[in-house]
Amino acid sequence: MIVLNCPYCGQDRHEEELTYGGEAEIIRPLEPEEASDELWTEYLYFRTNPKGTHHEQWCCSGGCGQWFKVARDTVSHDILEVVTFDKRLSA
Amino acid sequence: MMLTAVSPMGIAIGKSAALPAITVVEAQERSDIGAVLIVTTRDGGGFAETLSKALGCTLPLTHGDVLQTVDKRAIWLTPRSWIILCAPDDEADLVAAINKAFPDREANASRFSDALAWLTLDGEAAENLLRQGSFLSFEPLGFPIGHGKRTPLAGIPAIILRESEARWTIGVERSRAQYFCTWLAGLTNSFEAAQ
Amino acid sequence: MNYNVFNLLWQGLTGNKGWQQAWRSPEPKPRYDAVIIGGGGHGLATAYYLAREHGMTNIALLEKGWLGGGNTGRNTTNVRSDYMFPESAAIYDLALRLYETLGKDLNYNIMLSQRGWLTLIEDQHQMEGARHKANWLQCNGVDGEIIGAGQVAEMMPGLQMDGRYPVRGAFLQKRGGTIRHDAVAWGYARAADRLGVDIIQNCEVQGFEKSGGRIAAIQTSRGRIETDRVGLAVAGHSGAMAEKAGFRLPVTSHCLQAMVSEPVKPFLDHVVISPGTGVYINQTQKGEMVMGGVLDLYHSYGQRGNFPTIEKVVTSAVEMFPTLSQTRLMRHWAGIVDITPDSSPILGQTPVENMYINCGWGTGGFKAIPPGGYMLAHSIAKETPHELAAPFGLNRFRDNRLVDEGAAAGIAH
Amino acid sequence: MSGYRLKSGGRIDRSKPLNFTFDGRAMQGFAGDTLSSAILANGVGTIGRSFKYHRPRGIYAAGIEDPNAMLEVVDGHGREPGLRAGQVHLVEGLQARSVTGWPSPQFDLVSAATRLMSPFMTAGFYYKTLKWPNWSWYEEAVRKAAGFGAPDGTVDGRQREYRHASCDVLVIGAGPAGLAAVSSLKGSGRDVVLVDHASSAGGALRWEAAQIDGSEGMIWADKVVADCQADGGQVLLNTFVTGAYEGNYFTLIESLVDHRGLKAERIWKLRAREIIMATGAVDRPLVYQNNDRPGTFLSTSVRQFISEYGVAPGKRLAIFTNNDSGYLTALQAAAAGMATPVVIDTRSAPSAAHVEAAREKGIEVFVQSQVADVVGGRGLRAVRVVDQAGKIRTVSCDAIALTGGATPMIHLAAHRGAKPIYDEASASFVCATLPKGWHGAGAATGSRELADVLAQGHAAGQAIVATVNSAPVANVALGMGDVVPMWQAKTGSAKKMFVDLQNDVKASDVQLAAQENYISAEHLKRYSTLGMGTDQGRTSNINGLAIMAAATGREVAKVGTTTFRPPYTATRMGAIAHHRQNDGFAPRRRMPAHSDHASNGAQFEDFGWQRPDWYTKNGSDREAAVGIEMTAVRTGVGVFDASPLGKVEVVGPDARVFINKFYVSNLATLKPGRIRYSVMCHDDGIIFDDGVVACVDDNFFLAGPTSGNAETVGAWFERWRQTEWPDMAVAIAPVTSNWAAIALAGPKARDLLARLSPDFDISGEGFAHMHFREGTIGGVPARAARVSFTGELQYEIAVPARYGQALMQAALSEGADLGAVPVGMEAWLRLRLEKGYLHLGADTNGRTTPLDIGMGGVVMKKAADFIGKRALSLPYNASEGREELVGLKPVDAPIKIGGRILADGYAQIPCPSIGNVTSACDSPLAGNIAMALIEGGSKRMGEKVKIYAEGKITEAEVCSPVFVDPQNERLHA
Repeated sequence: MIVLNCPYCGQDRHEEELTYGGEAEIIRPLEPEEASDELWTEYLYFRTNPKGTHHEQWCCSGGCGQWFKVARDTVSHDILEVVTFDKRLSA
Repeated sequence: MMLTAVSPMGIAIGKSAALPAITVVEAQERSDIGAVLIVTTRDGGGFAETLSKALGCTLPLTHGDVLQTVDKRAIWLTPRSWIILCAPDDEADLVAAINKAFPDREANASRFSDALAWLTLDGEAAENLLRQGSFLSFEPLGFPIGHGKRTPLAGIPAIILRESEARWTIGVERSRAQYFCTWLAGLTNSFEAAQ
Repeated sequence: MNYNVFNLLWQGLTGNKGWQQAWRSPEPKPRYDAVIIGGGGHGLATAYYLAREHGMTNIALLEKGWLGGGNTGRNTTNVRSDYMFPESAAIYDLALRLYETLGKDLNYNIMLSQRGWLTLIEDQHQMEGARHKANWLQCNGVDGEIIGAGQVAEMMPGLQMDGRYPVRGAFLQKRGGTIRHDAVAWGYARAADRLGVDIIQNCEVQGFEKSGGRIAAIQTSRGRIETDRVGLAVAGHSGAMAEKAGFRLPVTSHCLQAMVSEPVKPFLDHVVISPGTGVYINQTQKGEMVMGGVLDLYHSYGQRGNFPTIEKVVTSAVEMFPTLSQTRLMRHWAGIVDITPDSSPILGQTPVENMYINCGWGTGGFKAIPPGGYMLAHSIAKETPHELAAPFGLNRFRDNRLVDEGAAAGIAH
Repeated sequence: MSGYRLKSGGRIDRSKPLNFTFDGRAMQGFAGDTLSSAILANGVGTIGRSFKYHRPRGIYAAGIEDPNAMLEVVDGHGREPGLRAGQVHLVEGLQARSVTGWPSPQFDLVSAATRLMSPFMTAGFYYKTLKWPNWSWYEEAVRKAAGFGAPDGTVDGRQREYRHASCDVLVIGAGPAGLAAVSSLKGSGRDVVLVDHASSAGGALRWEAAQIDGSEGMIWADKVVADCQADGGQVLLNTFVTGAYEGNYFTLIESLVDHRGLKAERIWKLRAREIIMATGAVDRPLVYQNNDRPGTFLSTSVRQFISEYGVAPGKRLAIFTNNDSGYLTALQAAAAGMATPVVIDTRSAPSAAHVEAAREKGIEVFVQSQVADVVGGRGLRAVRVVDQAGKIRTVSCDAIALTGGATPMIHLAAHRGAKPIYDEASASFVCATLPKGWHGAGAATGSRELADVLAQGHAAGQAIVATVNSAPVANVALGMGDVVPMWQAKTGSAKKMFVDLQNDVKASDVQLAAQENYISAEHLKRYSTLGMGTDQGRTSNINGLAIMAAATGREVAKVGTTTFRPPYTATRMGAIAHHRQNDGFAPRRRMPAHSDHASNGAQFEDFGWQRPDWYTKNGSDREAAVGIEMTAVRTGVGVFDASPLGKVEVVGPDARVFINKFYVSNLATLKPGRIRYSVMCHDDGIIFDDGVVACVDDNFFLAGPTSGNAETVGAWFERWRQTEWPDMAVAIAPVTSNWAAIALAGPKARDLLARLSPDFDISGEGFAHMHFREGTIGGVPARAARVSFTGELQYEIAVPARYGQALMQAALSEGADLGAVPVGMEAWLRLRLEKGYLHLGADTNGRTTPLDIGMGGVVMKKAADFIGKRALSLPYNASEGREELVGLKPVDAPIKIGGRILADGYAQIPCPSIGNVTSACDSPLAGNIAMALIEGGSKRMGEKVKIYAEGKITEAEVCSPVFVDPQNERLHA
């Protein structure tokens, strides 16, 4: 059971109150029309998949509705760091 | 012609009425509660002062806080939104006041009285009933009197307010209000049997 | 020694002393013509078909742990071929056809039980979808039909017909069913071993030595192995292995859970899935109810389940068969599956010239073991993908030419 | 065999006799008995037959570790098809039945046959045979043998409870280790939850002759518990911790028992900051010939039967041991007044003190000896003892107690991924490293002496918070001493030595697995079925692993263990399901006017919400009723409940720029009071929603996603705002549930609307097609949109949900003379098909782009980027021959939904196909009509295609999908 302390509402939120949003630092090319097919499909389909620390997005969907970033170990599921969306993860 | 209003559980607006199927606590539908949803275009309390002035009540800035005046309660929902509980008849005036204060709609007020159905549960058993449908800690330390929290309850979106040690007011999404009452009634049967 | 009733009797009478090793445990040689990485069903099938179909016998299969220890030994053992896109249908129906004779081919009873796969139909929209599916399958030459609610009730007396998702009928594929999962891995292993393949367990791949865009040698926990060609069949860890080889895959790893109840007397003869609840159930020969649901949604290499999913699956099972309320959940577990953007596999060539891949089967890997191995063996032997694998190349993501069966069906697959 | 009730002793209440039956025989027990102890006290030997060989089996242990005692139980609250007898509290009137053996466990017909078969039924024998002609020939027979009991078709009526909870410290196990930890936490202010599966705290203290802190063990235990409760701690008895999960989350199952039996079960989901794992250990049996006979028990269980329940498992006991605890059993048996037992000790030098104490009581002790075999079939009559020199003596006894050391219960830590390591000292697997926040104590860590156990428990508490409480002191030595492993008796046939009693796995099966190279722990388990029974190998796994180690010349540590999986003990599925059946599984959503629809004869369908599919009219069937509803819309006016339609307010200075990023159409030019229809894509260019957007004012847009996506689209907007465009000044308010909406459609819609007293101009010019108005209707606030899904003059009116019912009633009564009827979903969808309007999810699939539905021109015209735009020019999306949406007219026979369009030149299946019929119906105006997605469809106008559906091939002509009023005259009426 994933439990995250939401950095916006300060509550411990349980897996069933949360929505997972995949990898955290996805860059949508700023000029889509300029982006090559390769760059665009990279953005659409290719994600990091580390066995270990993963930077990811979660939403406090059952609570305050805010998206934030989490560093989580994909093997132990230990939560290493939680930050608001405007910050970068360091873990 | 004039259209008449009824509550989600079928009572007249402006009243509260007992829900007899829920037995181990005193349960009432509260159609005397109206609501306005306020959403701002940017984070933080930047608009709080203007909003507060327009509303005539101060807005809380952290989760759990509920600020109360004689006729209103302001509940923090997200860093950019609040629910104001008021008398059903005051809904329109509040919406108008906010939208007047923000002509460019940097903050927006929406009618919200009908989005949620409101119930009050009163009695010692209420805490145990709530614990069956939610992850929140309902001990007085985890959920102080006067606080309000948003969480799924029995699988549906809800706002829970603690009025006193054993009295809770709960707003659940309207289209599933009947289900919620049935769920509570089912639990109370079980609860009695298990004691 | 051949597995047959005469040998079984003879061995029984003579103390069972004569049974040979199902497969050897050889020391790795310094060089092989081809090396297959991954000792699950797909890897073992690859080894078998390489040796049998292509005559390559100086080959090794490397397995980090024990044979069949990944998803092969952790799934709910269902097989079916009710896929709609002709590209997918071709593969999954080949799978079923190969499975139908596999026990005899391998001389190993894989206990294929074609007890029928039913997808319940619970509303008008699903009924229309199921009609389309049945028509499409029949166009593809694959069996599948719609049956009415009455027949469903007759086939599964314990099924709740009028629950949260009232049953209006079902899509039935009679050839679908279950297989003893371990037997598939062991049967392939034994047969490949008899053809001369070196199956090397407890051998972890640590890295690749490359020269000129090709793999020259593999560094393993049991030494360095030179090879001309490499086949990759490491579901769950495909991304990590590709990274070691220097390329990226559009694959993420997720946890898929399954669970069994305590054994009860037989009361469910078929495999059944309810789209409304998302849960599938069958009853094993021992009487256990095997249940599975959807993926845990976040990335995971944990191989451990999580309770919210258990609750959902168990609740759904009771919703489908209320009598299971009395039955006890005995064990739940999880595997790691590769998920691709279109939930279809990635097959064939990789950016590394002499490395071929078989991954991304998502939740459907077990049922695709025979053709998965067959096609990877073809890629390795002929150094070009099998024609059935062509639509599933890695390059389809660059073209956006996805093969998303779920999108066509509206459900997970 | 001859278990009997001792004259005195035990923690049962002899003043409260209880009647029960076992296999129909009337028996008596006492309050405080378990079903196991009560059956044993009544002298029952055989309680069932083994799974594979149908060998007779008896009660084997006192708790859930018993692999044999699976019984069907009926108590005053219900029936359970298979329960562990040691877990069942005896109540008056309880009925227990054996679930194995035919016709009865005492007299089993199959066993004779299987005895002959057993040489052939080795590990994995199925894999080697039954392939010809194929497996299905044999399958039914194999299946018939399966299972313990049957669910009987009655829904379990027991009450179910559920709790979410959290605490500072969760102490798992109320034995001496757990209690020592609790006592050290006393006064620390920590919020403690203490859990034990038994009905009273104390663990082994309930039956061991322990003295702690100067008092009897149980007196000490009661005091610790009372102190804990006084401190505000919670003590959960009859409760198993069944699983340990991420975030230190635990699942617990608590049995609530009354005088009629198990009345309720309560599932807990408990989160703890710190965990003390004091889960204890169970005895490990010894493996020798015929070690499965009724009358064979685990040694600790014998002490438990004697001291806790006052039951002697037999008249004379033999104890087979490789450690000191066997002597404790012998001494307790002697003290209880049973015939003087014998001890058979495998060790060459057992502790002198124990041997002396035993001999003082006249107990004969065989050292360096083993059991070679037993005498007796369904009842034990004697054991054959072989000494070091090979000399065999027959010792008469009718029960034998086994201890081969202890198996620590490390399951919960292992659930979390803690690795079991072989510990030489205790000859068992323990977890050297525990998860974060966990502290191990007692036998669960391999401790074998009471003094150590208490010290460890105390230390675990101290690790959480340093207190001044002193450690409890054991006043008598109590323990196992040295465990000298004996994994398999040296004398006897491995073919009769049972390792796993439930699955009939013998030492010879393990050896055969080794011979065939199934040598990893997991292969052994799967090939031989070792440890796969309902007891999950609690008593069998380690012996099997050690025999495998010996057979392959490896150390036990090298073989390792299989993975421990939750739940710790089987949990009733009904308890997990709780109250989440039917509506509880996924609540049905009701529209404000639900009861009116019901009284109007609505046949509801679940479209995410409960919506009328059609309305019965004087017994008419669906087709006829739908036809009537369609005709009403085309000729008079239809009233359709549109309440679930999504309503998302998008407001703020950047609202226009923001919303323009989501829709394919250009919303940059949408004027206040105007509405535009469009579709929305994901960034891969695939359509995921459609609907209309109204511009209320320059800073206020109202999006109307489909009802199925109402919540999703609101969340989708919010996500992009937060994560991609955080600086945009836009606010998103999802208000779907706040509003009820009805649509009035038909040539008389305007007349009807007029009667509902709108306070704004509704004339054709004053309120034209695709316009939006705010005002009042029927005296209440209303939002009105003139849009059309039917091709008719149509208005959608939204009012606050509380007025929804009244609005529906008013529309139908005011419109009665205009021909107003309620219209259901089916008619509504057919009306739009007549106009060729898209039904998202039916006419689109997961590959459909805006280009495929004819919106290429719209895309081309829009200069600004929108989500999904870039993907439309990726090679495949921009390629020729994609499936495109077109209309179809029948040539020879009606078109059926789901029909496949055959590729050109094919007239029979199997063959390639190029598309499918996505919608089809009979239209009162246009006859049989359809829409289809067909490869290259837009270039096929006028072509004939063949359609395969349900066994038939028919022909149809590709045409424009607009079948009714192509000039849109009705729309603009």
